[in-house]
Amino acid sequence: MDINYVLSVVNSALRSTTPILLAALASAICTRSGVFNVALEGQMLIGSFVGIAVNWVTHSPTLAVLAAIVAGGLVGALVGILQVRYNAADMVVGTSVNLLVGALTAILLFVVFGVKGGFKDPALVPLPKVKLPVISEIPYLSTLFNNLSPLDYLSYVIAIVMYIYLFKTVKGYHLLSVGVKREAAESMGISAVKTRIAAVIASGCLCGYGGVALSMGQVTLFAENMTAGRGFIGMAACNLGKNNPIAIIFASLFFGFSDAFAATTQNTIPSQLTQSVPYIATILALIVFSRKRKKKATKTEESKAEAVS
Amino acid sequence: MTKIKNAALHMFKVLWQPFLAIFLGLIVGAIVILIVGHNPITVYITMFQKSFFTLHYLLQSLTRSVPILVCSLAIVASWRAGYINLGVEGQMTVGSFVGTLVAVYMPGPTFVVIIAAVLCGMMAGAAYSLFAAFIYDKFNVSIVISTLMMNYIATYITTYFITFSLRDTSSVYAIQTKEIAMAMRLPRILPGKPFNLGFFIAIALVILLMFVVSKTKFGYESKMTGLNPVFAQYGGVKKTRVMYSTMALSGAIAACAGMLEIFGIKFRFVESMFTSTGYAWTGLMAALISGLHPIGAGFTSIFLAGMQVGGQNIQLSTGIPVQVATLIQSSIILFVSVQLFANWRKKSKLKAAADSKKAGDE
Amino acid sequence: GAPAGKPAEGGSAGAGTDKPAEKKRIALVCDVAGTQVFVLSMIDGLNAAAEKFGFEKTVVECADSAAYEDAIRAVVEEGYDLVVVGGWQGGEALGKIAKEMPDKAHYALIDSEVDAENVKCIFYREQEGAYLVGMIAASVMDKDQHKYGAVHVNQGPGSWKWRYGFQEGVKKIDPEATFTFNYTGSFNDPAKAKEFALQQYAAGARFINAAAAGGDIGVFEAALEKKFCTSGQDVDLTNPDNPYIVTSQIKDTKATMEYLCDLFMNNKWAPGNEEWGISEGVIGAVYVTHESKNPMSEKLSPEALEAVKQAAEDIRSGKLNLKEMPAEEDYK
Amino acid sequence: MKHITKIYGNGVLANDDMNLELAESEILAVVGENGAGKSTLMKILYGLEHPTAGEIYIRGEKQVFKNPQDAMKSGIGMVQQNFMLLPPFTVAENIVYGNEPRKSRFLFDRKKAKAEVDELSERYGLGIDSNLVVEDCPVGLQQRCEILKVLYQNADIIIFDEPSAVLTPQEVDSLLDTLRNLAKAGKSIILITHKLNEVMAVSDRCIVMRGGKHIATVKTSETSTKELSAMMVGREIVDAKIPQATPGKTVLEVNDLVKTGEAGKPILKGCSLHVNEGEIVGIAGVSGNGQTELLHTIVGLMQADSGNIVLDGKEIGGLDVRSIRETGCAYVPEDRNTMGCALKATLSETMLMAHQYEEMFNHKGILKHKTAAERFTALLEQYDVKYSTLSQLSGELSGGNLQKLIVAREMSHHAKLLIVSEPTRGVDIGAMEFIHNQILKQRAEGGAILLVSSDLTELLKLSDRIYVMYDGFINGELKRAEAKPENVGILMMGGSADD
Ligand SMILES: Nc1ncnc2c1ncn2[C@@H]1O[C@H](COP(=O)(O)OP(=O)(O)OP(=O)(O)O)[C@@H](O)[C@H]1O
Ligand SMILES: Nc1ncnc2c1ncn2[C@@H]1O[C@H](COP(=O)(O)OP(=O)(O)OP(=O)(O)O)[C@@H](O)[C@H]1O
Ligand SMILES: [Mg+2]
Ligand SMILES: [Mg+2]
Repeated sequence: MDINYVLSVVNSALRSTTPILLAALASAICTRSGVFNVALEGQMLIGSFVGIAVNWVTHSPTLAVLAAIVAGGLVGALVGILQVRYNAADMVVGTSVNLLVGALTAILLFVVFGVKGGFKDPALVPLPKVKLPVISEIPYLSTLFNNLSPLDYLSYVIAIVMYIYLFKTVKGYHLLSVGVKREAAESMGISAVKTRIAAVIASGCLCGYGGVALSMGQVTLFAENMTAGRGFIGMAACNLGKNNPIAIIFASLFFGFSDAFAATTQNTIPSQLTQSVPYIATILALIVFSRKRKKKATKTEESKAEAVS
Repeated sequence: MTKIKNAALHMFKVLWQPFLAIFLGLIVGAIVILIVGHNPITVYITMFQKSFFTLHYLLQSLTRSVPILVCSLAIVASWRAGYINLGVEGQMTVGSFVGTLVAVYMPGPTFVVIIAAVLCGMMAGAAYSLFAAFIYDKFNVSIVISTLMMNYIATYITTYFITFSLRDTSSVYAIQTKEIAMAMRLPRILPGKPFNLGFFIAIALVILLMFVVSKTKFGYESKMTGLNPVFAQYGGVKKTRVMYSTMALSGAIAACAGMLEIFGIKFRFVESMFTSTGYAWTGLMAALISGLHPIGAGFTSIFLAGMQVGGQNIQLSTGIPVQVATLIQSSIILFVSVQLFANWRKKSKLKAAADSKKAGDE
Repeated sequence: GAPAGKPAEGGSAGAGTDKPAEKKRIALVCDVAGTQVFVLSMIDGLNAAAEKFGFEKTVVECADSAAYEDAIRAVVEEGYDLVVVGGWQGGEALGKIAKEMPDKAHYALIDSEVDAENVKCIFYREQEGAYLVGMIAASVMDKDQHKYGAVHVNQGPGSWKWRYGFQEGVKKIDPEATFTFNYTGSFNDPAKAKEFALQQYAAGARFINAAAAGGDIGVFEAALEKKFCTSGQDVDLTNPDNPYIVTSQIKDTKATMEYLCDLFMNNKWAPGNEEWGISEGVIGAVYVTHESKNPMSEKLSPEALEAVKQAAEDIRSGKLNLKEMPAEEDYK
Repeated sequence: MKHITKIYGNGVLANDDMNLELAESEILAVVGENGAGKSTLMKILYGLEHPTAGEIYIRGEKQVFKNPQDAMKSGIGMVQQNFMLLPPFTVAENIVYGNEPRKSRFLFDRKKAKAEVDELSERYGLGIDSNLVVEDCPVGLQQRCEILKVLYQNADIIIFDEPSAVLTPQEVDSLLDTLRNLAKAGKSIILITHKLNEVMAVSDRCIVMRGGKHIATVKTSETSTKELSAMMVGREIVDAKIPQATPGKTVLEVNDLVKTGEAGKPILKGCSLHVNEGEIVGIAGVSGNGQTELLHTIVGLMQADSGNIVLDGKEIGGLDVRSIRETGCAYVPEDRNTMGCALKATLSETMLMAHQYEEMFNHKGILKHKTAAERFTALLEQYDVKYSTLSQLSGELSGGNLQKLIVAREMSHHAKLLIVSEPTRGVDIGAMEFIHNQILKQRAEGGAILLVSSDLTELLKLSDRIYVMYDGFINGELKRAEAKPENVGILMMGGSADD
């Protein structure tokens, strides 16, 4: 394997990680506020679709990204209201919202664009690619950071901002408190219902962003169900990252890389086996890391606090 | 007379909310149908005719309900004890794969082979589920996540085998195993209709599980573990044993779901036969909507299966895109999930009070 | 029912409506139209035939793998005279039902073969079209480049036909060729397909064959960005906006569908399987066996095209035989 | 508060035309039976519930509290019966919760929070380490944390709802000191309690409630415990005379039990004790000194590292809970809500626990629901538990009734050894008397009883022999005659009996 190829696989993995990272962050903010959100897939898909639709109408990638985020947020609001306000079962809401959005986007594709399956048009404006000032001159690094859109870079910033929000700000503290003990929050006048719905809406926005990073960052088109399970992978990455945005970055990268590198062996190993590698790797990683945490927890009292804050 | 009236009133009280939910779901669907340029009334008439109100389609709905129903039982078995098993799809895949292989390749008298196939299949499903229980027990790996991941693994690995070493090469394209022998297939009830004994086996499983959860010590102990594991342990219930046994039971039932589909309808294991159909997920919704009650799950499964069949069949005379049917189904389910809560609002308030009590006294 | 694009036409044949007895009814049971372009093209064929012969038609798209059996039974139950199943996913179910109810309807299967006397199966030698595409691929390649790639959905017998034909075709012209294949594992993952194409490009591949169903558009996009050549499949996917799609394999399911309707409506129906390839005119490649309204890429020289056309002729005449394929495991 | 009436959604009349006045620097006690409406009245004052009728005036101004925030703004704070703390966060974080000091508008200034909390705890002499994580704090500290939280909100009126129910005697003492200090500092305090000695010790005035009604308001200096309890219950409570115990042969013998917890922290450092037939043996000790762990080791919920436990002549160390229970052991756990029941289980399910193996209820793995229902109905009747149906959820019972149910369940084992932990926590005087009588009855029938209670009065009243636990070992053994609050207190603090 030559080095350029390896770097380009890494580069691919970086790009493919973005939607997963966003879904994982979305999952984390919900889990932290005490909501189990399974509708990530649907929230992403609507973002993918609306991004492309708005892009097609306005020719403005910025507007498209914003619209995708709003659309994701709206689906998030639906999920949040049903699950939090009306206490509907999370798995039921999540599963049916995923189905609903899948069907809705397919129908809209047909109603709006008059096509079935996928929509691609030269009129669609792709997201600009970031040209890093110095790095794009250096041979290997340029391959590594080639062809990444601002959305890719921004997603890491979002993870860091989310970390700061959760653990350093007052609002974040309130969100955590709602997830820890709802009555305590309510006794201090912090509405658990509002906080949780807001968290689910935020997760919708994050997913909308992830979806548009897929449909306008990685490619510039929409295809039915193009999220292809990335929302669920995001849930796993969130779990692997223990709901901590910084750890989630690494968990998502871990998944992205094991997927990308397993695929490079597809010509020697049957593809059905290589495709299962990232899932097996995730389970193994969960085993390794939870074992570590168990040990650590017995060692010091501080680690407990660390696990939460 | 008043008795009848009261009974009717009671029925109304219990049922008006689900019906309202269905009605609202249909209204959402109607809007979409209008948008795509059809008449909602004709579409809905077709949908009902071609799901429950014609013998052929009724049987089709019942046939389709079998794997969904049995999956919902698998969910009930594990979720009642508090173990969030999302891996029914993987367990049914692995279990029925093994069962089919035994049925196809094992020599010997039919009867023996059938028993062996069913047992091996159930054991395989149980074992697959137990792995998740094991890594939860030993390494604290969330069952939700591990079982979810194992769905993908099950699909890929079984596909690997049926694409290569175990493929039935008599078909050019199809990725599938050989067929099981004629004598091993579940007998049909009416000639010319695929409706078969499997449905009655599924009903028997409902009754059996109902008996287990409500009448046996095992059912009692698993429910208590689900409600409060500390309480159960205090009463001498072995938590890990309950976990392993309910997860194994769940996996074994999931394997049955797959095998009923194979021995009753498909007669062989076909690539992605359980992923594309999503039986496990429909079953999950049925189980949750009905509050993890086996009989409720049974009825809800049949209802959801009918909706799928009706949705699929509205294309027959209306030419509506198939996704519209999916949209109608999912909006009905969303409304149902909310409406049922309204019924339980009082209860859940109590629950919240109880939770706060519990939290405070720690 | 109404096929894609023409919803207003549908919705008249309620089960209760009395129809004149002589009006024939034909049903197509297929995969969800959209990702699989050849399904759309089958539906087009049905519509065209219905226009021509004036029969009543319906299309039932199957949302999942279990729906095929239900759908076939439903259309038989509804009294359709001819049931056409498009795609191998429904083959198994069709064979079973045809054996069970031989007198209830006529049966046909497109794109697969099934072991039942009364099912007319039409299947294809896709490898022949893939061979032509392979030759074109090698022709448009710079002389110092020998790496070829392809993105498929699954690694199975279905894609093996394509991969085999493509490799043979390339090697006819470029014996030093090496190949990289990747599989997306999903019919709907253009993003992944694009990443695979980009990786293959980085590994040196300069022609990447797109055969990943809904993923194809992802490969095309990569081609446009990296300026390597690629090809489509099933229908003419060449595109004036993307000059890098130098050709497209043709699997003319529209013609197949029209042929079946024609047989049926003109009372020429006879069961019996048919395997179609280039000689039957339904398999081929754009510019070689099939015309295109889009201009041909400049990279493909007339001489090279002539050689490919000659190969097509050889296949037609039997001089070049691709009917027998080695198993994937045995292929070097 | 004037003419407060509260009718709950389910039709319960919880408060009926209640009046209440509170002066500056005053400690006002509110007493009454379980369900008398004390908590409801306070919840109304704190804005958690809305009165059906009636008004609230603060310093002459009429107030309407929509939520606790409104009440807080008017200077009212409440330490609720159930702590409203966030277990995984530090004391400082908890105290400033809701009014966090900020840096640059959004950021949570944890340093400043700590400084402010330290200053505040200094000022009121509540010595508390603000860096501790709440879930690692003993209950007493958690309560101080709650008090500081109220003080941090600048409350002038502080409501305490049964603050001593979960505290050890030492903690109670320090709580009462705190209350006095707060009053001295100008705060007005409302104290709800079931413990009349606390009323006598700190309050200036006392309000008695019964059935949602105001019964009497008395100056504390002009009344007695006896008078108060008579007013509360509506009849006189006579302290039952406890007959002499006649201990028989040894039922439980624990030898040199050692247990090391997580992180190598020793929990039990060689405990030995024994319990005889027909004898109540008490274990005194400040909670957190290993009592819970000792009991859990005996009943099999925990395994000791070394030492042996003999029950009825059989070694039970290392056996599982069920085998130990079947050898002859029943256990009333200290925490009824987390261990004693499942709040979402029905009453009959809750009652069945640990009986499901018995032949009476179980035939080859199949439960006999009918027998169970009959038996449980009789038992609940006998124990005077107020419930509507057996299929009602346990969480719907009031605390006192739930406690009686659990006691009934465990006593119906007629086990050779009955372990009882905190049997009357948060239970009113009437129910307390009942439970005590049941325990004594069990003793009279020859049962061996091991009693753990943080209520020293209860312990001294019931126990024939008392072991005092300190820091994981038995720091002394006292006979009924020798056991006095003073010497038990010394032993509890780690001193020796000779001091
Ligand atoms: N949320 C509620 N909904 C309905 N009824 C309630 C509710 N809370 C309390 N009650 C009823 O109001 C009455 C008064 O309850 P409250 O909690 O005020 O009693 P209490 O005096 O505090 O009792 P305790 O001494 O046990 O704490 C009880 O009889 C109870 O049945
Ligand atoms: N939300 C509610 N809805 C209906 N009834 C309630 C509700 N909350 C409490 N109750 C009823 O109020 C009664 C008393 O409850 P409460 O929690 O006040 O008990 P308690 O006597 O104060 O016990 P404790 O002193 O242990 O807290 C119970 O019988 C319960 O059924
Ligand atoms: Mg109270
Ligand atoms: Mg109370």
